[in-house]
Amino acid sequence: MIPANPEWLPAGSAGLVALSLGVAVLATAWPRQAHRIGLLGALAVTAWVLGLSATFLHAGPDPETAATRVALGGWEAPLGLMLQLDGLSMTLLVLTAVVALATSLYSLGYVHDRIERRQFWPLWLWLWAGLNMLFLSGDAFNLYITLEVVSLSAVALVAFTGTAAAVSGAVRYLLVNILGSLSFLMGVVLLFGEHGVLDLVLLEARTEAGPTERMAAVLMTAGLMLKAALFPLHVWLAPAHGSAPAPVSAVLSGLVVTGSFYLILRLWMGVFAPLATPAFGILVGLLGVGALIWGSLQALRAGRLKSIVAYSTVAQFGYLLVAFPLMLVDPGAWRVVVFFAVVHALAKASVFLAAGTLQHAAGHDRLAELGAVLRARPRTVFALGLAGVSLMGLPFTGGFIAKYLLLEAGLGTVLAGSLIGVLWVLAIAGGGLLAAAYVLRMVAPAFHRGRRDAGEAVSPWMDWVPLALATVAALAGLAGVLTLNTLALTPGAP
Amino acid sequence: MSLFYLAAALFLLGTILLGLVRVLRGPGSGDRMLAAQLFGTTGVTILLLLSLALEASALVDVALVFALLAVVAAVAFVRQHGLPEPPDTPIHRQPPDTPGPERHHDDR
Amino acid sequence: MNALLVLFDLVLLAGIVGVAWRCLASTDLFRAVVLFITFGLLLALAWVRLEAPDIALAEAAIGAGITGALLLVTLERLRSIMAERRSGRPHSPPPDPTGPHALLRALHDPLPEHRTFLPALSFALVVGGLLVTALWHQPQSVGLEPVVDAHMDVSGVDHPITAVLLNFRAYDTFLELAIVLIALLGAWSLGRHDLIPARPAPGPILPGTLRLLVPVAVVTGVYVLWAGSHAPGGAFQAGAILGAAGILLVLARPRQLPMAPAGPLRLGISAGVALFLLVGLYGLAAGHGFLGYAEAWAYPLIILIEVAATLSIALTLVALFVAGRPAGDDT
Amino acid sequence: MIANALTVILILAGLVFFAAGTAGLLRFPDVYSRLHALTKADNVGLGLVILGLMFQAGGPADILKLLLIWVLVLAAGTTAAHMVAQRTWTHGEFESDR
Repeated sequence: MIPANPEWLPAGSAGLVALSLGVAVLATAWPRQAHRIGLLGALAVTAWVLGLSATFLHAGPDPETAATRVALGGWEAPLGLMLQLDGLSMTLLVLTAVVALATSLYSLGYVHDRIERRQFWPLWLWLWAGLNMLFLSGDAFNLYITLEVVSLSAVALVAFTGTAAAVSGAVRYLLVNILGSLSFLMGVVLLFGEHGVLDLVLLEARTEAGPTERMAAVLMTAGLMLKAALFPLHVWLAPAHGSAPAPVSAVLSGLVVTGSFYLILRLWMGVFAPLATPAFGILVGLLGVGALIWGSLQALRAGRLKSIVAYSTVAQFGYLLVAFPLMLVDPGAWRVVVFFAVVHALAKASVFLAAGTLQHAAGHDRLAELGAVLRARPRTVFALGLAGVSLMGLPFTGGFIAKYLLLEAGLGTVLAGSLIGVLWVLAIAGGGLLAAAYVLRMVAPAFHRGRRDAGEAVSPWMDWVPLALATVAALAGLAGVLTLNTLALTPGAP
Repeated sequence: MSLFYLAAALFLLGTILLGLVRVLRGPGSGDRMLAAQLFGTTGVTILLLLSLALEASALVDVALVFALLAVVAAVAFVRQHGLPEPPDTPIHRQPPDTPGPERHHDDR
Repeated sequence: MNALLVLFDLVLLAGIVGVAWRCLASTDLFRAVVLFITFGLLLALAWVRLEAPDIALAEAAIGAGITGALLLVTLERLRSIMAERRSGRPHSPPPDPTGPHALLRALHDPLPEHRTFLPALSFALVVGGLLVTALWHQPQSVGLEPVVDAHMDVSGVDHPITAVLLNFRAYDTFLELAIVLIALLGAWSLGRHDLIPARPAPGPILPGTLRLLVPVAVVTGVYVLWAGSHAPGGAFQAGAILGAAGILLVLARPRQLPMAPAGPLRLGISAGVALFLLVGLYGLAAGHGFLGYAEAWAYPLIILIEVAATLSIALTLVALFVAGRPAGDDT
Repeated sequence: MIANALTVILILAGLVFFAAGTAGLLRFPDVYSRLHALTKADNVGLGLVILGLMFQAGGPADILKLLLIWVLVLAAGTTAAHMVAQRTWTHGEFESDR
């Protein structure tokens, strides 16, 4: 085995950006081969990311030096803009690669029409490239542009089927995204006006708790919350998912939304860290409790499979908000939060892919009429159930480890003498019960007696990929220590 | 001198704001389009005056681009694609349209 | 002078806010479109006053040449769709449930009519007030100007904006080009476009004007592109001017223009990003960093990228105006 | 000095036409007469201002650019007025746009 050399990391990060962009450009210019380019590109980018992460883990035992900063074009900040690779971005890059590879393989079966294929693959590859660039960006304005690349291609993919409902959902999503982006941009402008730099590291060194920072924090966080569908700004999520193609839903709920959340976390751990006060933490935590309850109730009421899954995203992101006050008490808890987001992304993507298979087989996704297909497709139902179990947080799944760690952090808060900590613990525990209720709602018809009807034939990709991804999600608990150790290699973070 | 240019530009800006009354009142789309056309010319003039007042010669290029593209909107106004051939009667104000059958339902 | 400038700015500001408000509040779509065109004009003046002539130039080209035409044509298509809906019988061409028509219908489906005025106004006032407070406390920051000025001699060009856009922060510019491209890919994914037959010109005036305007537009586009290396201008502005000229041709063509072949069109719209990426990869391989240039090669490479980007932007804008993807893409 | 005086006089004369054009746009009774009023502002108003500005121009290139702007606006104004009139004639004046 070739020993990993830390000096490869800068070229490796720039190379990842270049590779994913190159694949996207090639597919755009040569749409007839877009699916082949896409498949090869997906394999290449995934291999690159895994190689990069191996090098990264080998290279940096020291968290303070673990961040790799790459000056693009040879111009150092503040003049130029820098890529930044640290434990946090590495973790999310690996997550993106796994989910995106699964989505790509699934799409080989799902988007089979010759003409649709040409439209789908370029947009999807741009979206993936955008996500990679988002996680690698270390510059406030560049973050805005990568967010735009991600949102715009995501909007186009939501509208992709071109039906009135899809377009209507996409237009709503587009408006929400524009509003969110502009709000974020306004915050960037305020910070730039105050400090004259855009680089996140330089900004972090210069910020204090002044009026500009407060306003910028409000604007940027609100914009990102809108994009991340965080309660109460989640109303666009379900309509956007309602008629989006299954692989798009998987990426939207698994990765795009997580990307916005990543950015919130990154900003509050860095630039806005001086602004976080206990009262603010409690406010965010209360929003999280609201999200848990409201999202779960909607998921329990929804009549369509994909709506249930979409609302469960709203509910599950409630955990991430509840974790915010915990992080103020125990700063190290942020790693648990990221781990939870990773497990959620894996599980949610596989649930959506499985739902897509069922929808394709049945021709619709109305839960009440889905029984026959559910009974005839045990493999897909198993994938749905396995990923659902991870969402619920039953023992030995990734979800269990993540929730266990969260609960531990919550109890730590209570022991530290915070009364409201009891509420967080109750919310974390109760959220699992609600999740169990709506997951069971999805799979229960499979166990009723009745007619079996496999429905329309599906390609083997659509049959096996959800199961494989659900297995990864369930086994993600085994990678818990590895993830937490990787995350520890984030400089400046506790 | 630059004071004079600036005053002239301010005067022209005032005429644009006055002319907005025609855009708001209409009544026909032709009236509104004409007002927009006049605003375009006035804008070109303001830019030329500002280029002297602020001593920024690049503004002449901006004025040039405005002048060059002033006709595009008017051409679009007259020659839209879906425009039916002249109808027998002018279209008059229609009652608010009824919801179409293809309206989709949210499941909530 | 100063008092008069302040007065000018205040009048301009009042005009911008007033026009925006009337535009948003308008129940008549055509009136809203004309107000939006006016808004673009006032905005260009505001950019001038903010000493950003580059953006004023872009706003002039986009605002005067493209958005107005785009909105007017969209409005007309919308109107024919609504007429068809009212009369209950399909208008020509037969409705396609998945084409651009679906987009128009979705846009026209009214949002629920809550009484949103007061909440919206109070929200705007609160946010605006907070913003003003934040800006009030802001120091007179010089931003990155001194750093950029210190590096101008190694940037390869003489205009600081171009140096930032194509050298110091070329990555951002690359992604902006990509965003324009993604917008087109999104529009194409919605459906196919069948070219609507041209109608005969209604007299000698329009063709005569075209014969004057299109060559002048091409020359102006090239001039603005060239000016970008030392004065306000550059690829985005030039691309927008050429794109507007293309839109004018599409709008006013008296006879059938041949349909753009799908393959070359795809190559044309991606030429800008492709070339940019190749140059970037070369920089990575040659040790100047991804998207970096050797100092001696900076000027020719920047010009090369800008020419390709101009062509791609112009083509993309025209294709976006035409909306659906070319039919050749479907065979 | 004389150049400055000429510039001021010509620009002032141009402004009069702009004011007249706007007044016509607001006060005249129908599309056709409004169109008549505002093309005067387009052609003569801008023409006079540009004539005035030419006395301040730095060189022949600047003068040519100014002339080009005027020619372009003339063409645009003519075409636009012609086409709006034509459309109004064929489609009727009080066409609704809702």
